[in-house]
This record gives sequence, structure tokens and C-alpha cells, in this order.
Amino acid sequence: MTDATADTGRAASALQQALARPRILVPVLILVAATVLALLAPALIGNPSGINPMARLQAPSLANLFGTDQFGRSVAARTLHGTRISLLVGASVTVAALLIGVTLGLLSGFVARVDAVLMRIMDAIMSIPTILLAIALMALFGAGVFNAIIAIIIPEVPRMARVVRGVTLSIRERPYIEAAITNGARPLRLLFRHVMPMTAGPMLVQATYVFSAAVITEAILSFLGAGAPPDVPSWGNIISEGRTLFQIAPWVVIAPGVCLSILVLTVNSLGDAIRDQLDPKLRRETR
Amino acid sequence: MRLTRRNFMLSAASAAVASPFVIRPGFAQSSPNVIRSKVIASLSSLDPIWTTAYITRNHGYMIFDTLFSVDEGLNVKPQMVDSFDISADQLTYTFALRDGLRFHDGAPVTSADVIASIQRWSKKDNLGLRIGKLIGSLTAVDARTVRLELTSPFSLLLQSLGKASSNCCFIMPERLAQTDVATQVTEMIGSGPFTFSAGDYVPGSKAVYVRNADYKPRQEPPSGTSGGKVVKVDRVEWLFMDDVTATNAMQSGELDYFEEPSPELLPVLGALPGVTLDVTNKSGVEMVVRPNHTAKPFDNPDFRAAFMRMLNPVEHLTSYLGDPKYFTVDGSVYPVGTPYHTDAGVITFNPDEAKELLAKSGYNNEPIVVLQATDIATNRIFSTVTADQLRRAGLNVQVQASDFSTMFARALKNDPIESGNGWHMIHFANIATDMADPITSRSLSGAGDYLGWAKDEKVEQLRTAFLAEGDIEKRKPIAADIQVEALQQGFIFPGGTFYQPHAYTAAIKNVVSAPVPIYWGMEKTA
Amino acid sequence: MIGYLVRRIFAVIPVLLLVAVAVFSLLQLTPGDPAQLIAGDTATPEQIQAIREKLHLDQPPLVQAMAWGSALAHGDLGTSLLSGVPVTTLIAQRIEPTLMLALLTIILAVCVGVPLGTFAATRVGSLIDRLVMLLSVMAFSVPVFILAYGLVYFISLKLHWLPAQGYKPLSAGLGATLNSLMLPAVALCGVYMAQIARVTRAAVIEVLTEDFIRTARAKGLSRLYVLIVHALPNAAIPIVTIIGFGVGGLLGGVVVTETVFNIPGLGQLAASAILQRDYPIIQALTLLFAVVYVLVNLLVDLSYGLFDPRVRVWKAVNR
Amino acid sequence: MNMLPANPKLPLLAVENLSVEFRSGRQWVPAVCNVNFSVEPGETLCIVGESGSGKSVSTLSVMGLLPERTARRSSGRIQFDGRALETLSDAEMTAIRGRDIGMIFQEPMTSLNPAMRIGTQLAEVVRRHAGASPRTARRQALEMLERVRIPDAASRLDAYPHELSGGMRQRVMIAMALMSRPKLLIADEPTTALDVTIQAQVLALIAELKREFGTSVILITHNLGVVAEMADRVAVFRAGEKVEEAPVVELFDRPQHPYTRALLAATPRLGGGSWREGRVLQTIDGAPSPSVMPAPADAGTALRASGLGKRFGQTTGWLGRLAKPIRAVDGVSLELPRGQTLAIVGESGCGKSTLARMLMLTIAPSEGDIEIDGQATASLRGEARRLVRRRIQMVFQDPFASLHPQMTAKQIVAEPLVNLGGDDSRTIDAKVARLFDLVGLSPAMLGRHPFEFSGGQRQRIAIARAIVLNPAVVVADEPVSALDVSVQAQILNLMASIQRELGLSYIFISHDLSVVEYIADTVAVMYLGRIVERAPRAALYRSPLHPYTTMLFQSVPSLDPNARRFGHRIAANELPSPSNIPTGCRFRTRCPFATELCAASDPALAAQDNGHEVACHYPGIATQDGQARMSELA
Repeated sequence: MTDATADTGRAASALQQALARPRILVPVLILVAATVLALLAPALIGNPSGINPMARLQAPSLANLFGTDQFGRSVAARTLHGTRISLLVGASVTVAALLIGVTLGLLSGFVARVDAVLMRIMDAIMSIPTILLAIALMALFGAGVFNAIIAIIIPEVPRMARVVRGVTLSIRERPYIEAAITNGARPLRLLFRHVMPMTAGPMLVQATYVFSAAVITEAILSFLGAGAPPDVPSWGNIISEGRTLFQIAPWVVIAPGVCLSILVLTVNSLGDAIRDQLDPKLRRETR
Repeated sequence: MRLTRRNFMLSAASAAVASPFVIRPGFAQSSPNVIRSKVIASLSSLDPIWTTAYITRNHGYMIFDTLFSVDEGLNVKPQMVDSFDISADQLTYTFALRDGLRFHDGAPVTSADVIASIQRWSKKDNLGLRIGKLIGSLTAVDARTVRLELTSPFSLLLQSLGKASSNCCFIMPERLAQTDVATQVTEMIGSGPFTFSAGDYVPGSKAVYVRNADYKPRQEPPSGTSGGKVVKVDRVEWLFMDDVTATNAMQSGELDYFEEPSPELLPVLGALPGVTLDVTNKSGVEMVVRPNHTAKPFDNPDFRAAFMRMLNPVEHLTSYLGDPKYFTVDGSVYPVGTPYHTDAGVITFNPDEAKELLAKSGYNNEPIVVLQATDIATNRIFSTVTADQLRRAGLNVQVQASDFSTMFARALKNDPIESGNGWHMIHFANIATDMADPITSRSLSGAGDYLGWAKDEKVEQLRTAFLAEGDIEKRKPIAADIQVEALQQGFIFPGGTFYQPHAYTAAIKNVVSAPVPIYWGMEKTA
Repeated sequence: MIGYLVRRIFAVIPVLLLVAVAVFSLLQLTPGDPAQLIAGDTATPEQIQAIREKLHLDQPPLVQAMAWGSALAHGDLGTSLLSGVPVTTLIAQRIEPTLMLALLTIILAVCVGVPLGTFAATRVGSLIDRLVMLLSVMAFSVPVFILAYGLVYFISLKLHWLPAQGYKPLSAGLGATLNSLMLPAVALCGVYMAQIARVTRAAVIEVLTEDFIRTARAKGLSRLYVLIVHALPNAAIPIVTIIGFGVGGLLGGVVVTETVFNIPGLGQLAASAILQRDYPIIQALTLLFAVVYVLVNLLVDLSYGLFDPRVRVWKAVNR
Repeated sequence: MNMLPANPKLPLLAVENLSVEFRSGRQWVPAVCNVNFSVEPGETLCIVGESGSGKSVSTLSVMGLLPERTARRSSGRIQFDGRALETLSDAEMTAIRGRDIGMIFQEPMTSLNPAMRIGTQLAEVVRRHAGASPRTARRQALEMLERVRIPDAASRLDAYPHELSGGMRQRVMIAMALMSRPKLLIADEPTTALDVTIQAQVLALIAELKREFGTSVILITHNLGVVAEMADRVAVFRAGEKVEEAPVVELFDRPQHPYTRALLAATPRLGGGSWREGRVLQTIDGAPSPSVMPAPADAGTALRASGLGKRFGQTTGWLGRLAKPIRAVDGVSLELPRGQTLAIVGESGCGKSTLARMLMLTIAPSEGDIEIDGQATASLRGEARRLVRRRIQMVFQDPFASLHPQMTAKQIVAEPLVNLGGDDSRTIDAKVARLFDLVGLSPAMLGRHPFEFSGGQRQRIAIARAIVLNPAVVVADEPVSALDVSVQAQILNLMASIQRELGLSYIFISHDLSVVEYIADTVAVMYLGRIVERAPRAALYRSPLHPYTTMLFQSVPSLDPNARRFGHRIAANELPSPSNIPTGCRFRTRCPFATELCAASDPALAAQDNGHEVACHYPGIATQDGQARMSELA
């Protein structure tokens, strides 16, 4: 058995073990279902942007499962397409925050010279309220899903970087890292082979929180009129536009509102479950 | 003509959110003689010459007075002016002020104040600027009489001085009117029916106006912005809040008056006991789509002609207003109810013709950039519908959304379309009086000096002729010719007129109909 | 002590400087021009340019930055472009509601979050623990505006317990203020409280496994006494840390909450200033929020010494 | 107030058929099975056993302090002072804890509340149990602190635990356990975390207080020396069962159970000699000891260090505070002949680990140079410096912590080859497999991860990793101190046979003189960053010349219950802080022979006979002066 297969084997069995736990399995299934629905949305359901003002604000019916909005667009179609946006935003922000945050965090935790400077910058970003920073960035970039993603990434990076830095600092002091140094590991190997794998767990947990924070922030930005362009059917946009309609057409906001809350709840629960799974102390206690 | 800014301050932050629910009445008791009104936007600038913001204009009407004003039928009437005289050659105007006009600091209104105010206004307002170029002399005949001599006739002079919308020629004390036009006047001393309570002012949130006991109103009944400005309450409090929040406040008795509620809320407000929905701006607001003539393919007249037939404004206005009783669709560049309104040359929705013209224009699926301001409801909704309709008509549409400020800067900058930062189409909601004639309506400028940069010699010649013509009946055919040419050339797509009612409680009586919200004449019963 | 404090405060300066530079550059790069907004679409380029000159917007960014910086050094936050009112006045007018809202939210979040988390920690794995965790993850997952709507619907609309909007200043009496802020504070504190409860739970669980807890129990001290006197103070550092960190999110949440509940505070001011490109207000408010955040976290850092005497090493060294 | 038990015939504590189970997933697995033991009034019962033998769990269940939800008592009766503890309610049990039974735990560092003043923690006991007023409680706390001989007790009342040394903290723990004069004191490994000189002091204190208060004591330990010093009766635990119980002399003289015998045989004892001389350290699994082999003569120098020094803490960043520099190592010179073992002995804080890290080039010396296998390293940078590691490798104290948890044993052992060897993967595989065989691990274990191995196996992996490059020098930092006695013997034997086969040189760092005697050829004693004595093993163990070395020897518990050493009172006297090194001779503050000369002048390491070197103005004074002065010295 080569090293690679051993590793894969171990990872696979860890995955199997994790999936055997309902606390992890259920959120993963929900996420998979949401992803499949999102991917199939164009095939499953009509155009989310096609307007028909003459059929506006119709109550839910068989033809329009969740009714129509003020443009006569299908709320069901918009909500389903909104899943794409929310998942896209969540996933891209998470991946980007991971890439940047992990790089900065590792660098900061490993190279004392850049640590002070990097952390001051991270402090500065964190000291500006997320929403305010994101609104300002959206004013700078203009409305757009991609721009919203960037505007959300920037405030999320320091959080990820701080977590990774903290873990790196503590891993760096572990004897097995000293052992690796005495074994002649080059700095890059030390960083990527020895330190980084140990940050994976906390990173993963933090990633789920970044994901849910991103989805919520996107919704709030849309809600404040500073998110994706209005014609993009993001949940935040649908809720934002339907807000004034609540009393005459509550269906416009209920579907996306419920979907949003479920998605975020799912991801957060997944994060909690992974964290408990990784923390032997908690695992022992809660098993 | 200017963008309707009514929704501007109702913007992202403030407008975005509020409870969509209604709470039971009884949280706050209505005080007699105080009107609490939810206004169209947050007031943060006070100088109505310095800025064109509609909310600042409305504020100007509270504390300043004008020489002339317009009645409900948009006819010019003297306001501060007692009597006036126009020379036969239409070059010399003499205005005599009414008796007893005093500023809030007690000083009488003099010719010097009027002269300084006209001068400042004429450096800012678009009609004012035209007049400014024509002024030969502006002198005081005596303390209360002013003589204005023009170098050539300007048929709209009185109308300009009495125009209902920004920038109105408000009369300020000379010392304030001498302020550079680029500098904001912040000391609020006028001679209008209300005084400004500076101590209560919270920029962006609250402004308070107190009845000016020394004001001498005209004897005529109020009509439009003209007539006697008799104030029948002690205080008017302007509050700015989100529309949904305001709806709650209406029902809980915390609010007496609600300017232009979001149309979606009208069914809710209308169902509240005692609440009246009243269209006080009878001339309404015009939806306008303006293409950029300098950007390919809109430089091609065939393409513009195709475009003029692609849009069906019924969908725009239905999406925004819902109930058809709040809008009329009509293809005139002069809104329904304005003096020059005509059917001449009107183009209507015609998808088949549009297809032919589009094919003829050689359109090659170039992306068409529609600007969208996300923080302004009308703009957001109109551009959304336009984009959909243009797509249906076979155009490759890109909606480029941003906040209003960014959109506006981008529109003015007019970068080449190839740069990726240019634009093809922008939406406006202009109040109808701003489009009432071919001069006031900047949309009809063929000089290439306004957004869209339409250039048309014929239109410019017709406008010059229009200005020189003293008789309104003779001006009408000229205006009609302008309309024909402007529509043919696709200056603008006039989408129809809509009317947004104000909502007020049963305690409010005698609301004056005018193009702008008016708080004199209004009564509040206990 | 003083030396340490001075050093800590000096460490804050580069952060604030960075914030100032970042905000300033951000605004310089942002499209949109306050002069255009003021002048309107009918304005001629000359008019816009004239307004720009009056507002000193025509000067090179560096000159503007220097002017802003030197004014700032004299305690002058500048003047709002749109209203011409000094920014300090605007902030003074609006600081009370925000401050009250933030305080009430923090108090609510701490008073509910800490006991809840502690309680869950003593019953790890039990139904109650799971319930607390579920509640907290739910509070974590519902965007503040949805929570706000739900509260307004049930508390104001259905039960008529509290007003749905508006703010009553302290001058109208503390009771009126609290009455008007209770719903917004509850809506705002959801996420914050959940964070505190989770961190408290984790920290207390951690501390309860410590040897000295066993020692305390071996001394014959009761569970409750050990929990409160021995465990909580030792779990305090992560708890106060999350309280401090949460202030950042709180200030952001204020923007949304003030809008939902129509509270004329700094959040509303900030959001509208961004859309109006009223640079001095944005700069001042961002800096103010950053200062608050940094100061709160400085206080949090200093409070470590209160909970863990080991942090007071510097004192021992000087002794 | 010391009341005799109601019936003097009954033991104070009688534990019968005690079984405890631990939760593992959804199952409960037995941890202690049907254990019986009892303690008579005034008696000291030592429970001895290796880790996992159930000795702590048994006493915790007596206290009712088993971790909730993860452990439970499944059967057994616990009679204490006439009451059946297993039938008591939580509240009743709470009232007994701390009042009738006091407990001392292993880790003085973590067993005191770090956020609470010492005085408060002491006072709590009497406030809880006797309802004493704060003033009375504080007075009693002060008295108790004085009883456990904490210097300057009054000011210590308001100190926090971190302001005290480990030894002082353990005294505080003892004071706390005895605050309300309990009938029974349970001390769970009370000296394991302490240095040998401090251990002697603490054990003497416990013995003394026991006599004074007439308290019964249960002392849990893994250290047979401690047992021999302290016990009246001994219970030997193994894997959750009691295998033997006997009076202490009987147990040491005539151990009955094979496990007890193996345990005794595997424990190195002082004066036993070295493996090179044919000394046998038997292992529990019966693996053979290395055969006799004299130290190779004059095979050259594997490692040479000259004038090594290390200062810490001068600055800590541009905004950090300026701390007083700590001279962790000061002017140390070493020479390690090829094929030999140099042991470095000293208490914690003496700088031996810092020295090891400098030798390993993981921290840069502030001064001095290190020559590894003939190559000077001070001027080496970057790649050249990294490549020197081919010639020097390290074995760490904690085998679990020093193995990367996510790598397989094979990857771990191959790591030096991957980094520093030029081999292809096939060669690497072959080398790793050979090494596995050499250190006695089965090839089937190659793919396992560290958590799947036992402590001894982990240390074997660590050793395999250290020697896979066939280095000239292996630095072993306390390689056996984290291991159980039986495993310790295996690892020592393994190290010896590897040396024999491969001709390696070891730097062996340890605090344990008995272990050092077995493995070392030369011994250097460090004190506060300096080498104070260095000699060939035999010479040093025959006649130590430095008073500190003598003190170390005196502090080692004997393995003979008939020759106890700590019966007398021992003054509290501890290592000064390395940031505050005394002037003149560093040891003078603890040296009973110190004179004005010692305060004025710092003695250099000077050669005596037979390669014996010592840094003392009066070499050999402690041994010359005889037993009388020696006792004062300790």
C-alpha cells in the first residue's frame, strides 16, 4: 500500500465515520439536495426573470406554487434560482476566504516579521462593522453578484486568518514540529506537510461559519439595496422587494425567508457537528 | 426636467426596512394644530438654489415666497408681486411688490432682496441661466419696485419666475442671496408662511416649521402654489422614515400626513379607517426612458425608431402602481394636462414594426446597457421591465445596477460604450410640470447638451421660434412640431403619466392640490 | 500599569490610522460625486465644478487627506457636505439612540447568554443542553431583519405589548426609552446572545475539566459554588473576548435594526451618508465605530487581568 | 480535633469489591475490577502501579469524584469511619469531602485555581466545613501555611498560585488538604511533577504532618522509591486489579506476585552500574538486555561545543516590554567521544533542554560554537545548516507529542530520509522496514498512526526516526521519563543495543540519576545554566565532588524500606530563578558550606583527578564532612 492510498483510505474512512453521524449526515444531505435543486433549477422551473405584470401578486396556486410578485414573476422560480445565488455566494466566499485567510494566517503564524503588520491590517478591517464595510465596498464596486461576493470576502478574511493564525501559533510550538525541523524539513514542507494539515479541522469549522455568514450578509446587503442587482433573484432581493407587499402578498417573502433560514441553519449545524466531532473532549461528553 | 428624487433618500438604508405590519392605534395621541407628516425624502440640504433636490424645494416652499406661482391649471399668477407690467416689445418687465412683506427677522422685503435673489437663481436654474444671458439690466425703481430689461424676448419669463419645481426662484434676504451659488446658504430666513425651527432640525430625519404669524397672505383662495398662503396650524413636523414604518405610524395615530406612499402600500393605507388617498399633484409624474445618442447602436436613427416601438409602458406602470387608476399611458412628450399636450407624431408599442426596423438597422446583437439605480424604486422597477421587454424584442440587454449616485456620475461621464463603462439607456420619473413645454423640458433639447446628447438642428430652430413667440396659441403648433421631430428621432420614450396620492387621516381637511406638497390652507380638526 | 496601558493604547494607533487611510482611499475610489448630486442633472459642468471647489473636492486626494487629518488632530470631524452641519453636531444629535440601543443589546445578550451557556455546560449532552444549542444555532441562522419582522408581528401586532417603531429619547423618561428599544434590542441581540451562549458553554465545559475544579470539589464545596466561584471566573476570558468581538457585529447590526425600527441613530446616518457620498460623515462614523470597537477590545484585554492574575505578570515583574 | 474511629478494631477505610467502569461510546468497559483495600488509623497505604492500573480511579471513587457521565462505580462498598459512603447523598458526600478526607493531586500547577488567591482557597475549606468567619478562616490558613513551612507565609496568603514555584504550590495543596484536619489524606502522585530535591522535601513534609496529626494516608505512586520511603503497607495494582498487598518491608524483600517482582527488577537503582559493565535491567516482557561492551576508546569526537551560551527575553518586539534577560545556558563546553554517551543531569530550569536545542541547531546560541562530526556550525546558514542535520538527530521526551498525529509510522520514520537523504522511494521503504525491525516493531504496523501505538512503541518509532539517517549523534531529551517503569527499561535497553550495533553517540538528558547510571559513559551535572561537575560515570557515582551533586544523590529515594532517608525534617529550599542568578557561586544560596569566598567569586570548572572536573571552591567538601553535615544539606 502506498502512502497516497493509505492517506486516501484513512480520509475515506474518516468521512465514512463522520457521515455515519446523523448530525453530520442530515445537513450534508440537505446541502446536497439544495445543490442539486440549484443546478437543475433552469430545467425544473421556468424563467425567474420573465415578467407578466398583468398576472401580478397572484396568490399561490398550482400554476404558481408560491404565487407571483409585483412583476408577475413566479416566486417559486425566483426562490429556486435564489438557491443558486445563495449557494454560489456562500461557496465562493468560503473558498476565497479560505484561500486568502489560510495563506495570511499561516504566514502570520509562521513568519514573525509579517505577523505584526498583517494582524494590524486584519484588526483594522475587523474594526469596521461588516455591513458598513460591505455597503461601502458595494458603492465602490457597483451592484453585482460577483461584486457582492468580493465585498463579503473582505470582512470575512480576517476572521479566517485569525483562526488559522491562532492554530498555527499553537501547532508551531508542538514537539512534532520541532521534530520535523530536526528531521531537516524545509520551511515550505514544514508549513504545508506538517503545519497545515493540523489546521484543517478548525479551518473546516470556521469555513462553515463563513459560509453561513456570507449567505446572511448577502441577504442583508440585498435587503439594504446594496447587494446583487434587483433582477438577480437572490433571496435577499426577493425579500427586500416583497417587504412592502407583506400585508397584501405575504407569499412573496415567506418562501425565500424560510429557505434562507433553513440553509443557514443547516450549514451552522454542520459546523457545530464537525466541531464536536473534531474535539475529542466534547465528543466524549456528548456521545 | 430633472430626475425624480422622491425615492432617492428613501434609499437603501433608510427606505429598506420597516415593519410591514400595522399596529393598533393609540400609542401616541394626535396633538391639535400640529401636523406630523412623513415626507418624500430625508431633508439634509436647506438651500433650494444650491441643490435641486425635491425635498429641499418643498422645504423652500415652506419658508420662502416666490414672485410668481402657478395655479392648479398651471397658469402663472403673481404671488409676492402685487402688480406687474410688460412692455409691448416684451423686453421690459416691471414688478411691484405687495405691501407688508417681511422676512422672518422682521426686515421688510425690498427690491434689493428681489434683485439679489433673481441674480443668484439665474446663475443656477436652467431656465434662469437662459434668462441670465438675456438680462440687460435689473434695477430697483424704488424700494418695492424692480425693473428687468431683456436684450431679446423670452416668452416664458413669468412662467420661469413662477415655476413650481427646482430651482424655484425663491426670494431670500439680500445678504443671503449674495452668497455664491456654489455655496450653501444655511441660515434659513425667508418671507414665507412658515418659519424654520432650527433647534428642532435633525438633518436627514426631522424638520419643524412654525406658523409665521406676521405673514400677509394674498386674498385669493389657494390654488396650486398660487393664492393666499393662509396657515391654519401652529406647527408642521416633517419626519422621514421608511414607508412601511410610516404606514404603521399612520394607524397608531403618530402620523397625520403621508406624502406619496409606496404604491404597494396604498391598498393597506386605503383600508385604514378615515384615511384619504388624495392625488394632490394633478399633473402627475412622467416616466421617461432616455437613450444615449452617442452610443452605438443608438447613433443609428433606424435603431432608435425600432427601440421606440419596443416598449409597452403599461407593464412598467402596472408593475409599479398596480391599480390602473393611478396612471395613463400616452405617447406625448408633454404630459396629459399640460398646455402643449398633443397626439401629434405619437409612437405606440408595435413589436412587428420594431422587428422590421431592427432588422433594417443592422443590429448585430451588440450588448445594450441599461443603467439601474437600485436605491430608487421607480428606476429599479422601470429598468427591470424595460430590460425584459427589450429582451423579448430581441436585444441583448445588460442591466448595470449601482446606487443612484454611481449611476448618475456614470451617466454624466458618458464614457465610450467600448470602455465597458458607457451606457445606452437611463430611466427617469420627471414631474409633469418639468416637461410642460419644450424649453423647460430639457429632454427636448436638441443641442446635445443634456444626458443622451441628442442633436437635432430642426428641434433647436423650433425651440428658438417657440421662445420668441409671445402668444401661447401660436406656440402650440411649434410645440407639436417639436414633439413629432423628437419622437421620430427618439429623443426620449415618454412612457405615460402616473399619479401618486398622498394619504392623510380624517383629521386633515382642505388639502391644496399642487404639483408640490403644500401645507398652507390645510386644517387639522381635533 | 500605566506603562502597559500606554503601550496598549499606542498599539491601537496604527490600527486606527489604517482604518482612516483605508476609508479615505475607499471613498476616493468610489464612483459618484456629491457635487453632482447636489447640483442635479440640469447643472452645467461649470456649476458642478464650482460646488466641488467650494467643498474642496477638487483638491488632490493627498491634500484632502492632510486637511482631514490635521482637522481631526484638532478634534474637528469636518462638516457634512449636504447639510453643511458640523459632523460632530450630527453625531451628537444621533448618538443617544444608538448608544442606548447598543447598551441595552449588550446587557440583554450578556444577561441571557452567559447563564444559558453556563447552564448548558453543566448538563452537557442532556436534552436541555441540546435545546440551548439548537436555540443558539437558530438565533445564529436567522438574519436580523427576519427576526425583527417576526418580533414585530408577534409582539407588536398580535400581542400589542411593545411599539413597532420609533424612539423615545431619555428626556421622555427611561421607561419610555426602554419601551421603545426593547424590540429592536431583542432583535439585535439574537446573534450576539447566541455567540455568547455558545462561547460560554464551551469555556465552562473546558474549565470544568480542569484539575482545580476537582480540587475544589475535593474540598467539599458544592457544585453551584464551584461553578460560580471557581469555574466562571476562569471561563471569563473567552466570554469577555467574544463580547468585545461581538461589538463589531453589533455596530453593523445597528445599521439594519435602526432602519427596521426607525430609530434616528448613527446607523441610519452612516447608511444614508454612504448613498449620498457625504464623505465627512462616512469618514467620521467609520472612524468612530472603529474607535469604539478598538476601545472596547482594549477594555476587554485589560479585563483579562481581572480574571486571570497571570496576565498581570508585568506587575509582578515590576514589583 | 482528632477523634478515633468508633470501633478501634475497624479500619478507617475499607473498600470492598470495588468495580468502576468507563464509558467508551455506547458501551461501558471495566476500569477497576473487584478491588479490596483498607487503611488503618494512622497508617500509610501506598498504592503502586503503572498508568492505567486503576489506582487513581479507585481513590476518586472513594471520594465520589469520578468524572460524571463518563465513569461509574458498578459495584463495591466503601466503609469510611463507620459510614457506608456509597449510600450517601451528594450533599452528605460533599460534607465529608475536605472535612474528613483531604486530597492532594499530582499537578500542583493545575490543581489550584489560578484566578484565586492562595489564602482564599485555603480559607474556603474551613469556611465551608466549620462555618468559620473570614477572619478566623484567614488566620487558620496562615497557621497552616506556616505548618507546611512556606517561607514568608503571611505575604503568600495574598499571592496567586502562579507566583509560587511548583514545590511551594504542592505545599499549599497539602495545607489545603489538611486545613480541617481530615482523618484520611489521599495523595495522588503528589511528587511526580516535582524535581527530585523538591520531591524529597514534600515527602518528608507529608510524613511529618502525618505523624503530627495522626492522619491516615493513601499515597498513590508509580515510583517504587517513594513507596519504600513512605509506605507502611503496599497494594500493587495492575490493569484494574490488585495483584498483591503486603507490609512494605515484606513486599520489597519477598515479592510474591511475578508482576511485583518484574516491576522491582525493571527499576534502575542507584549504584547498580552501567550496561557496559554487564548490569541487567530486566524488562517485563523478558526481552534480553544488551550484552557487555566497553566504551570504545579514542574513536574521535562526534560532537564538540565550546563556550555555549543562550540569553532569552532581552526584547520581545518593538512594542513588547523589556524583560530582564534570562541566561538559560552560560558558558557550557562539551565534548562527546564517538560511540559514547554523555549524560546531562539537572533539575528543571537548569538549562539542559535549552542546551539540547542549541545542539540540535533549533535555537541559535547567543555565543559559542558547536562542531558536529567535525563540522563547525556557527557560520552555517540556510541549506548548509539544514544538511548538518544528517549527522545529528533527536529523541524527544513525549513520544506522542513528537510524532505528527496525521502521519503514518512509516511516513514519520521516512521523514528524515525524504528531507535529507538522496534515496529513491524504494530504498526509503527498505530502510524504514529495516529500522522497524531494528527497534522491534512489526512491519504490520507501518501504516498505523501514532494514536494506535502504546507509549513504548511510540518511543521506538521516535528512535527509529532518529537513527534512520545513521547520524553521528543522537540527542535524547528525557527519552524515558514519560514512560512506565517496565517500558522505560525496554527503551533503555534498546538504546544501548543500538549504540552497540551502530556505534552511535548519545547526548542523554535526564533528571534521573539511576537511569543515567545505567546508560552514561560520562556525566555532566548542570545547575542554573552551568556545568558544575563533569566526570566519567564511575568516578562521579563513587565520589561526587560538588555539593549540589551530593544533594541530588541524597534526594533520590532509596529502594530499601529499611534505609529510609526522609524521616527527618527538610527545609524548603529551591532553585533560584534563572533571571535572578546569585552572585559568585550560583549554588551558594542552597549550599550549607557556602563561605564569603563563594559569594565573592564564581568558581570555574576545574580539572581534578581522572578526568573529574568540578566548579566549586571546596571540591568534595560534602562527602568529606560526613553524614552529619549531609543531612542538613539535602
